[in-house]
Amino acid sequence: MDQHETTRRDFLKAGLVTAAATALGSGIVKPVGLWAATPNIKGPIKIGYLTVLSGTLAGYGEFHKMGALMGVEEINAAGGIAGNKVELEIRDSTLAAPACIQNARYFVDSWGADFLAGVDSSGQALALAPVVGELDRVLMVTHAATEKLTEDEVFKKGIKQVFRICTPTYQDGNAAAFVAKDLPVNTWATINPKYEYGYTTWNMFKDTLGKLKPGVKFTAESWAPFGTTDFRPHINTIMDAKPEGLYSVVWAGELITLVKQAKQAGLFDKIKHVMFPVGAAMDVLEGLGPEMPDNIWISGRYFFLYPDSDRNKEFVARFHKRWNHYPAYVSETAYSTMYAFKKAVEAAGSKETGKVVDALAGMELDSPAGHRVFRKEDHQAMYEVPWGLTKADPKYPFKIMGKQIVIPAKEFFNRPPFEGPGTHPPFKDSK
Amino acid sequence: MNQYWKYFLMLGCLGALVGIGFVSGPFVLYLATRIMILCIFALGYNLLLGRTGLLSFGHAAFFAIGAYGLAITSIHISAHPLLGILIGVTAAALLSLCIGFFCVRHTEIYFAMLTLAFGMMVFALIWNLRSITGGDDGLYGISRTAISLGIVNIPIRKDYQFYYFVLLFFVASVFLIHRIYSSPFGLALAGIRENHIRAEFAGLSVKAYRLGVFTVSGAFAGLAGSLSALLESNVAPFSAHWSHSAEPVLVSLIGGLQTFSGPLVGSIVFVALREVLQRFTYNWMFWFGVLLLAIIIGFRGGIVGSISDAFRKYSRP
Amino acid sequence: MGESLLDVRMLNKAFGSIVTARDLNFSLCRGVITSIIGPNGAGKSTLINVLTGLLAADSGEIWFQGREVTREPIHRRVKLGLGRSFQVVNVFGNLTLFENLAIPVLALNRRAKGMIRSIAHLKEVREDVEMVLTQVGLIDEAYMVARSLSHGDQRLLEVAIALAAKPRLLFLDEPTAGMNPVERSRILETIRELSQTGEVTFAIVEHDMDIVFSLSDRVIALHKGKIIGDGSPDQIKMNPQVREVYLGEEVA
Amino acid sequence: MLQSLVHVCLAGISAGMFIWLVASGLTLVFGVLRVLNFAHGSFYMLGAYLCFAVLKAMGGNFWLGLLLGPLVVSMVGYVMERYLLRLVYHLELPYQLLLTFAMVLIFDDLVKMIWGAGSIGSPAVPGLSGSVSIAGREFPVYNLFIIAVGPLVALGLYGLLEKTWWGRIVRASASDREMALSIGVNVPLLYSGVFMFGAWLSAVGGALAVPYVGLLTTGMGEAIIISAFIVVVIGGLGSLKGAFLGSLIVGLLSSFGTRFMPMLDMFLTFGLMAAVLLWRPQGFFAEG
Repeated sequence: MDQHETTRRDFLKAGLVTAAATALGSGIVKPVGLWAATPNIKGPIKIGYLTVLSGTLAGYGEFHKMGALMGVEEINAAGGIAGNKVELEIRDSTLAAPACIQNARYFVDSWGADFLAGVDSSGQALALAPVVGELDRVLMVTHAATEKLTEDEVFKKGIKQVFRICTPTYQDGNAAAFVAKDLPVNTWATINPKYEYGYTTWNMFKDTLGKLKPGVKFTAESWAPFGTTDFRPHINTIMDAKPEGLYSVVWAGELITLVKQAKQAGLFDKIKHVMFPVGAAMDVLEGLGPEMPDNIWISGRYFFLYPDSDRNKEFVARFHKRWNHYPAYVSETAYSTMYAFKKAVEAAGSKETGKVVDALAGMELDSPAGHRVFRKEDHQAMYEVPWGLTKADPKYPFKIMGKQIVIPAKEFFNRPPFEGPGTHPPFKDSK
Repeated sequence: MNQYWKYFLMLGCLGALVGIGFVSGPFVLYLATRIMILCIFALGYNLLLGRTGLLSFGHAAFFAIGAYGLAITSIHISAHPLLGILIGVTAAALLSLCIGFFCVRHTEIYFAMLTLAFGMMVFALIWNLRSITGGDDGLYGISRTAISLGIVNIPIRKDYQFYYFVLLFFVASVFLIHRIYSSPFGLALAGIRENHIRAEFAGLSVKAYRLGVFTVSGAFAGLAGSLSALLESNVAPFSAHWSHSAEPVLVSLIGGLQTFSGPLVGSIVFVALREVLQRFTYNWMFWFGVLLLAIIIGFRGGIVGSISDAFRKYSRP
Repeated sequence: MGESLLDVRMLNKAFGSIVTARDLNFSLCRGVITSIIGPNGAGKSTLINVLTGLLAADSGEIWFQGREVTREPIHRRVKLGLGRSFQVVNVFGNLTLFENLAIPVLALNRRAKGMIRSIAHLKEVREDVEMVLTQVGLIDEAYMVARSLSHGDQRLLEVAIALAAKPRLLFLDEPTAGMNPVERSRILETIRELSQTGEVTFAIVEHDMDIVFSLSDRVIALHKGKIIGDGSPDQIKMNPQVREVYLGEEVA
Repeated sequence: MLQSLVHVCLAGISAGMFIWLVASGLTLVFGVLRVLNFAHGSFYMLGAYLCFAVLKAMGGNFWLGLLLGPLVVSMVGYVMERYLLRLVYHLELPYQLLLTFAMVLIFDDLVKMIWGAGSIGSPAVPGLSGSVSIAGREFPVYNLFIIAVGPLVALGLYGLLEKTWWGRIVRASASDREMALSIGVNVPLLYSGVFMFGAWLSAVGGALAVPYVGLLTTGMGEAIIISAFIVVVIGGLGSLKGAFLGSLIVGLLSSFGTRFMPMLDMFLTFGLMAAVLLWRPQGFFAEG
């Protein structure tokens, strides 16, 4: 059976039920409490979601969809946002900027969206930022990680409608360096994606690690173009350089391929310390299963076993029951986005963009991934995601994080104004 | 009689286009602007494909150069949109002249493959020259500043203002390309398509004409690229990818290769179809493919070609 | 003989082991209708292809009106006045007759190169086209699509396209092939008339010996890439070598 | 340094053989049908997915999947040739390309509808999963297997085309369609046969690529088809010998390029393609 159809139909069903419930409820139950005082929120709250649903990375879109749908269903079942039903529409925005912009404009100008969320590629996020500024709608980015979005577009150019709920490249570059500084490794090499994400994270890793551990050397770089299916030539480059540590932000399906091919080449026997900043993504862990070697450093934008809180455990249990999957990081960020909108609208007492922006800036959100704070200056959510060493666990058919290291967000997130001394880690006040 | 109808139809279309700017919501305006830009791209392209019979997979490169030309001008030199467009179009024309010089030695599949190779080399360059092009992030935040003409400043920032700005270029392009079709140059191109050996023996330098039309269509691709950079406020390397070159091919074939207005109708169908399909299904690619098959097999002369054939058949007996 | 138009010196052309021109030397003179004959595979069509530029010569020189054109591209030879028609119908099938002829007329007309002015507004072009159409008797079909003409009319159009390029020397490759007697006499009449004006000189490849001997002033017989006979029709009829390899076959 | 060179070569050869498996069918189809089939990459993807589906259904036997999956794909190829391509042979090049392009869209979404959008990890092939040490570095046995399979396919094709009656017919129609018709060859049947065989080859390529790449994704066909196009062009459109050597060159070029000229990557292969088209359009290896 086609997965889209089921989810879409389920979603429609859920929508109809909640619509009926609100229609009935409004006659019988009087709005109480906070919402009674907010008559200026009218009609359904419409959220337009932009993600990739075709091509090689369409699986990410599916994970976005699961999280977002579940969030909306829960919120609607509990009475919606400020008593209003939430409507969600998801559109295939591919990985290209024009499709993303067209969909955003459709959502706002034609469908009447109050909020926008999603966005997978950094290029899309950067292209979309000025557009949402013009459209004057809040955009919550749930996947694209480029630090330029929050540092340049939000902080420097003042596009205040843009927020980001997932960790940016700081997690991949800076936090990795904090983990790497305590490893007995003096020479590092990389196989990184041949695009901005790869260049940026590797530079961040080099800068921060260079400051944390002077004398460490970076001996080889091999850049893999988007869509690489044969990493053997890159693995050769790295093995010729004989580094002690390997760092790679290759992600999604390509990481599965890289790990399998590196294993066949005996790379993990020769290089003892390997870091995959996006290795804790569910598609990678599930795709590799037992083939993921032990004792690899992995991280992500969220890992379903962290934090060990009731909120998270319940979320994971419900998600697993609903979709028969463990939540991927984009599922969590999409899910929490719905709650972030709910909290902000209810706090603002309005769904007007200006007021919601004010409510969101500086807002704290208790989410499955833990306690998030949307930093006022750059609208970046501050929260922790662990780095951990892979190990097998009989409870799961894939590797999970064994030993974990959690670095506080304020220690490795770049700080405003993002230029000059004291804006890049390590910070003096944190030791 | 026929002529009057044509003028009437043209005036009606023009009136409708002007009217859209007054009455439409912003999304329709945006789509209409996009369709007009695609029209410029496809009309120019069809000079090459439909008129001269050459299939190029490299025109995305010229589109991208036009867009990057405008973006780089606007970031580093001057945000004057007309200057950006001028530089974008000139750059695209020069590049197509250079690439065309090599490509017009061949025809058919060899020409298609050669343009594919050169186009992808441009794509690789754009992807790798990060300091100039911004790599895969592209260049973003291109602003639509007012056009200053000495004393008056014409704003194009708002959607409807920009719509009229593009409409102006659209009408000019349609007019220009229509003139090219009925000009000696245009006739020579048709002759080359029909029979290039005969054309050579009629005294035409076939290579020179092919290079000429390649450059002209490259310039129009560049114009479309510049306008699209202004519309979307960004430019990304995928605009140079070969799959983007397939867009004007699709549009021309949908509308009809051998007709002047084919690309116009094709652009509308292409953009509208995708937009409408997306409202009903996540599997829009599947249905788009099916409809394409139906058009290729059912309407061999494209939509315009088939309709006018049918009309002719109907009216004759 | 009159002034020489085309001079061929030591021309060679071969495809692998098949020689189609070996050390050919000859001249074609103004006002002299020359026929080139020879059995199938004698190299007649190849010779025209080399002389007009469709094929490159292996060695040797081609001079036209005192200019070497051996390496000139086709279109430049055409502009110098070296035209041809083809053995099979070779017209612009989907264009009207008017357009078919406008293409060569425009190619010659410097002022008619533009991209902006409509053809309909170029008066001198229309006059030239109409003149040629009248010459070949196709003026009434001017706005028909070439494909829809009868075979014979398409052959006429073929010659007309070549004429419209204002050639000084025109090669006709089997101009009467596939024509009915009426069409045939019309095209022969046209050739004679034009030849008499002295503006166009004809060189004809033809299989029909009646036509060859009635039309030509001079006949060149080719065999295996070599000239085996050259002279007036009567001389050729008497030439023993020609009789042996060519006429002999036919008689037998 | 020796170790490095040996492994760069090995990586290049194995990459080349993966491309060859796809390019061989593309070349064959182009040589006979004169149609450049964009959907050839879709057959590669379908081969991979169907092999995987059989493997799942039949208890994990890869070889059974390799046998059955591509057979199903060749049936798909038959349907496509018989009921769609045949309608456009007489049309111009753009129509043919567009038809196969539309098929790419359809196949991509069909695969997504049937198997879901996410990438699927695939298991290694039992018996070929280990590595052997060559010049002091591990090299996968599976890739050695592929390096052997490539030339075997080439030999098989050579034998088929040069030594069998069927092959002579194919070659005759490739060089002269009219002639083939006039000597009474059943051209429609021949076209269907060649197209099915090409689809089968591509599907085998897809099925064989999966254990090495390690996963299946929708859209996996698009990446390979462009490499295959490059190879077919470098080899001289329609020449199998050229395509085989072209595959080796492209594989080695990308391997050496990655190792020694990393910033050039795509530029190198497309540059080579343009150079061949400009100076030797009949292909690198054509005689004369």
